[in-house]
Amino acid sequence: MPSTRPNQLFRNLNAKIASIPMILTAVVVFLGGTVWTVVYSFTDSKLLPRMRWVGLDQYERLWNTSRWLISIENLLIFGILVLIFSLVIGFVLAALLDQKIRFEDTFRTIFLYPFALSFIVTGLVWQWLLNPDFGVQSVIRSLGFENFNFDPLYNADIVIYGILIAALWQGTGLVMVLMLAGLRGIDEDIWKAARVDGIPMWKTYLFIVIPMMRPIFITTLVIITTGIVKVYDLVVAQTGGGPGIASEVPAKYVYDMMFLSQNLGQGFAASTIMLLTVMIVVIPWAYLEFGGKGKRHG
Amino acid sequence: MASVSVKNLDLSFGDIKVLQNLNLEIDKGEFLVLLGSSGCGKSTLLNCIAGLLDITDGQIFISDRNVTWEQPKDRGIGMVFQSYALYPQMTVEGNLAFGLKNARVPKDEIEKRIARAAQLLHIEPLLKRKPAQLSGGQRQRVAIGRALVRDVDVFLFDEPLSNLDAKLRAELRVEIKRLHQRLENTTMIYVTHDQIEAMTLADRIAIMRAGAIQQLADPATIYNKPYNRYVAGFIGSPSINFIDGTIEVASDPVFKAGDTTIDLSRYAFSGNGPKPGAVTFGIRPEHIFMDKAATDEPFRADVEVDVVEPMGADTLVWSTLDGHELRFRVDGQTPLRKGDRVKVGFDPARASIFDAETEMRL
Amino acid sequence: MKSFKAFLTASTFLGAITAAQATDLEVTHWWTSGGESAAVAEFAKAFDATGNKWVDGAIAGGGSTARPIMISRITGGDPMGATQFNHGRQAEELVEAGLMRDLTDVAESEGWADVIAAPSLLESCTLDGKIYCVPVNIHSWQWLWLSNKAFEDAGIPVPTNWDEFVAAAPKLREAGKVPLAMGGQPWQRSGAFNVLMNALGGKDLTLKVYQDKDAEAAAGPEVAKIFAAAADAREMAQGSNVQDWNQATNMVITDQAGGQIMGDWAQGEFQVAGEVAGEDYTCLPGLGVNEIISTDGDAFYFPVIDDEAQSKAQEELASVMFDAKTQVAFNLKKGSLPIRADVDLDAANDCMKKGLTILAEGGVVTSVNQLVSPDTNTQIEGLMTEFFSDTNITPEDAQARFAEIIANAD
Amino acid sequence: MADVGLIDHAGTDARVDSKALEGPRGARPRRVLSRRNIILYGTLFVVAAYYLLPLYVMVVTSLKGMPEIRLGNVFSPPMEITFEPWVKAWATACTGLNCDGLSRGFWNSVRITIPSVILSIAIASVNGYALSLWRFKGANLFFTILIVGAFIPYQVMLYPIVIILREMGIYGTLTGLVLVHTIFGMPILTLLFRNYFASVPEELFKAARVDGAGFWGIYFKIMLPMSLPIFVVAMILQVTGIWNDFLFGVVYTKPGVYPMTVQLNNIVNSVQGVKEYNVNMAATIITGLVPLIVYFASGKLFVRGIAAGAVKG
Repeated sequence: MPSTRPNQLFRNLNAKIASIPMILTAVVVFLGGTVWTVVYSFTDSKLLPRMRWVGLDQYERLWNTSRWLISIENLLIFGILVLIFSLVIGFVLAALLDQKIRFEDTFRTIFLYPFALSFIVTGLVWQWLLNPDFGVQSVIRSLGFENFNFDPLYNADIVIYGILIAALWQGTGLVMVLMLAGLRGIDEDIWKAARVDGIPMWKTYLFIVIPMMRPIFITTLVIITTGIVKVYDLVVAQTGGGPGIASEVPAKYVYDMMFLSQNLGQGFAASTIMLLTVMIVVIPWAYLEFGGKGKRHG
Repeated sequence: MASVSVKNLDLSFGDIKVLQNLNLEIDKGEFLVLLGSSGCGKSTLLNCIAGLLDITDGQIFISDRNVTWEQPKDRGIGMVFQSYALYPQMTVEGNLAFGLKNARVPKDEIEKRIARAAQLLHIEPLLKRKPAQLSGGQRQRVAIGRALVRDVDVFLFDEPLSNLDAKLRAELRVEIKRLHQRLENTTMIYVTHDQIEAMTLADRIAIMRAGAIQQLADPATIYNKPYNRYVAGFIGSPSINFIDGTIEVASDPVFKAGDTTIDLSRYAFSGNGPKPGAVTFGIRPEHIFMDKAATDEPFRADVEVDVVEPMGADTLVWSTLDGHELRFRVDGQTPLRKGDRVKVGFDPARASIFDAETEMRL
Repeated sequence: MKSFKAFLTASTFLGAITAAQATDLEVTHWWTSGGESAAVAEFAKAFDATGNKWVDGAIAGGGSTARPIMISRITGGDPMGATQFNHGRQAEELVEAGLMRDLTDVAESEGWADVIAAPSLLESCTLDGKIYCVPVNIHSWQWLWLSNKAFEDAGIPVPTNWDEFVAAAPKLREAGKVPLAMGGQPWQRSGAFNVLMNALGGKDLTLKVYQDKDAEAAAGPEVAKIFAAAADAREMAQGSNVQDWNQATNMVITDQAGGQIMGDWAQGEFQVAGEVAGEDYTCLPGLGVNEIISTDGDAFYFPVIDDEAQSKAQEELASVMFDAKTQVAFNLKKGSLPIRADVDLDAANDCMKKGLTILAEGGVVTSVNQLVSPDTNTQIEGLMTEFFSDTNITPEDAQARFAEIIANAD
Repeated sequence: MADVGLIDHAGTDARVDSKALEGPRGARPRRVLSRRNIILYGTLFVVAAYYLLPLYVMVVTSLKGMPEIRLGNVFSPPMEITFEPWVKAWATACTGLNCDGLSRGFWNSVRITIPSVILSIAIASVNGYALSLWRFKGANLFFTILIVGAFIPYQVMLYPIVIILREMGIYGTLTGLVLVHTIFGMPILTLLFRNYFASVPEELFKAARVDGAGFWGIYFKIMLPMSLPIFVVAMILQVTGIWNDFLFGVVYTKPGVYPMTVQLNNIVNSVQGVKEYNVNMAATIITGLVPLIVYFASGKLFVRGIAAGAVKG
């Protein structure tokens, strides 16, 4: 007969022990690393981190740098477009595959395989396909359309769309699979009810099915958004930020500041701003989603 | 000797109090049913007894042992779940053996117990199958078997029949009753929202609402002398008729609602006897008689038929008595149509009267 | 290509016989183009001959890819044996933090200071009187490389200076050539601009702008002329859709482009392609206008390693790199000038000889890399990348922004 | 209307027949070339072409000789098929002084990927399991931090991690790299596993507890055997991510342990004279082969696993 109440710390002890790697990662690496970064963003660290305070100087410079502003703008445009297009295309493809079609496996594999390739590979392939001298443009011109112009990677106004094409090629497959999985989880009876009620298919999707798929949209959103914020390799491989600085993105700014300009402080300031932006969006959501209501154990 | 006793149990999740100061004593070999609508805390209470939920305050004893902080496995219980909760990747045999292996029971003993349980539950031919290959009824037998092989003093059932269709449910209900009769010394605690299951199976029923036990008594008492208005309304199908009115005490107490006056001299008031005031008068449909049968009843009235619901063996009639809805049950063969005027009558002694404010039985 | 293959067989062979008793020393660098690897192989060969073993840690992609690796490795406490770094101010902090090995003993015993061809390069290896790196070559940016065949195809003589080159551009266009090949990477753009400044504006203007950080001069009429020339160059470079410098060089080698403004390392590419200076291509130091060259260069640093055998091997490698024989072999392949003044460069070709002459005559200007911090440098690179890729930016606008950068430079 | 007729005249066969002949009867006709099918398959084929185009170009180019590539049409099939670029990419392409192509890094990549995948999945699955079934106070806080951490660009964490690894004394070792991959794979994987285990019926977990299984007993004996799909998903994500990683592999190890992607980068980014597109493409395909094979082999399970791990929130 247990005579004393077990210590709170030892309740659920195994679960706590098992979570030590997670706790360490969260606290030491993510939280610790973030705090460290933020602290050093107030210094004038160059090649090596050093504690020489300069207050908000780094931030002042950051917002006076046209490259950073362009990076932010690019990320916004790119991010919104990727979100919209990958969700729409991914969902439409999934809906098409969900029509009990033949060769579903084949189609699904075709749409998904680019995801197995790294961004570096994706960037290279599309850099090549979009090269005006021997890619799509030259091929179409050689077919007789002499005035055909399609050189997104060499035109500052549309370069971000060139990157978008490659990003969508690489990433929509995964979105499609997620959506397909979600569609497969919808109760057949919903479809029957909609048919009996005479609701057109697109309306059923839009007003009934999609709202039911909220959880999977959330998972998808997390995966897409983390990818967008971190976009770096693709830009480096495809355009190197060019032409000019037309396709620069924040992650590249951070990296270049840290290792090319050897201005750690500036890089840290930029990454602090990135983190801050992410947190403003993510933390309230994460709290609603994962915080509160512990209806299970402990 | 109490087999299971719960003392001053509190359970809260954050600010939400789910169970409050709950006390319950269950005798050895007793079949206790926890009955209530969903969200009343009955499953929660069962989970607390099982040790699947950590309680906030209070004590739990099983077989006179304080198990408040014990792990579920150490409490000497077996449990059966609504969704069967069979381990999908193990065979039936594996499912039955899993708990025993965890408890390091010798191999031949495991085999012996499985054989006995399988025989008892008629699942011998299924032992090598996986759960996915079984029907719902078979799965639940296996789930019961899993509790059975543990050779424990207390069985906990968490709505075990709710996922089955009506016919299977009735079959398995009897089977559980038989099982209880065979295992004389085994205490069973059974959670359900189905009052038929409760009435048929229970030695005693605990009716729960909002985390508190409303009434704990044998089925007959619950049915005949409901402790409060909630219990009266919950038990019985079709449910009891309620008529709001007042008690007036002249020489004999009477119940008045509009123009209707019911003489309550035959009604057994509890405590200090009748007191004037606002009350609710409850009379069960099956205690109301019609036409000839009504003539001998102390209270009689004329009513108009509204709706007729034939159910085969008998017919439920919805009518209006002086503006109050009144349901009553008649023989299935009685020819009745909407608009018919009929004479009804009942004995107020069989009624239940509740204080309008406290809702307690008077 | 031939010489390259020959070296391959040689180095494999050498590697095989010395592997047994060698001390392995890992050397990180970003020299991976044709001429560059051939040059590195000379170092490896000479080092392996001392009984040690060169473990090659080449990382392609230039300094931006390689530098984080180097810095991480060094600060992570698991450094490589030696690492390439540009001169100048890049490694300063690593040295200050005591992470780099002091090579003063080696340098003094071998008398580096006495034979150095460009003292400024050894100076940038020196901090508080101690030497921390081995300069291995002298690079100069101020070269215009021209394809003789391209001009022949266009039916005009090979130009002898920048102005003639600009004048010849329309003819080259008519002949289907891109007049000026230029890679898309930022450093190539700002490099070309600085060359224009050196050659057309002269040494004084360069120093006024970059050394004195004179914003007024940067906004003045002399620099305006440079920006006008840069606008010409921008016009001439239309149609060269390449990123890497050696791809641009390749356009000149294959006669698709008239010329390229690029440092002397481009020569390595011509050499690997089997082209002969004077016959197949022409080089104009200082763009043929103002014959001065800057002294950029590469250097190797040796991180402090707590291991005696390794430390000894480091010293040996340092001395091998400075060795006269290795210097000749290395620089011939690399297309750069040797760091030593006392070596005999009979084998040098036309262009290198021109460079050596200018060096001997003192037509030297300090390189921009040594004058401004990497940070400022990146800002200039950013501006030039924008300017060269966007014809909407007028020379005047660009100059105004340039002046602003100079005003804030450190 | 028709129904009424049928009931009224149930006995008179002739009338039923004549009535039924007028309208649709029997199975609904199915046309292969219905408008719906044309649109459906048409769209799918067009989109499939867009997805396959780059692969086609990669394969075709890798089989051409350089002279043919200079002719310019990237889409034309090779006039003369040559496997030389493949051989070169695998065995002889140079990076710096080492001229043994991708073969040099292949086994390193295997040595990095296998332990990283196993460890990261093992830890993340236990995390997800603890988070969904054994919640303890504060667990959600850590999980939230972890999820926010998924949004941090890797580059930002390079320095702090160098310091952490240095202090642990495993900088530059394979162990260190495995740890880094485990850390960065943790957020998304934990999310997937948490969602998956949350969708496991709670009663199953309770039954196992009554049966006397503890934290690890339930994990190994009950949860693991029923979680194959989600493990496949995790494996695919991790194999892809880790195999394709360049930055961590190069920053946290030494040349002896460099993964294949370092060689790929060196082959693709370093140019010996002319850019050898055919070798680049062959190298690209060879490097992508392992994740591609994993995909093709387990595509079906992937969808099933995603369905299990992502649908329930």
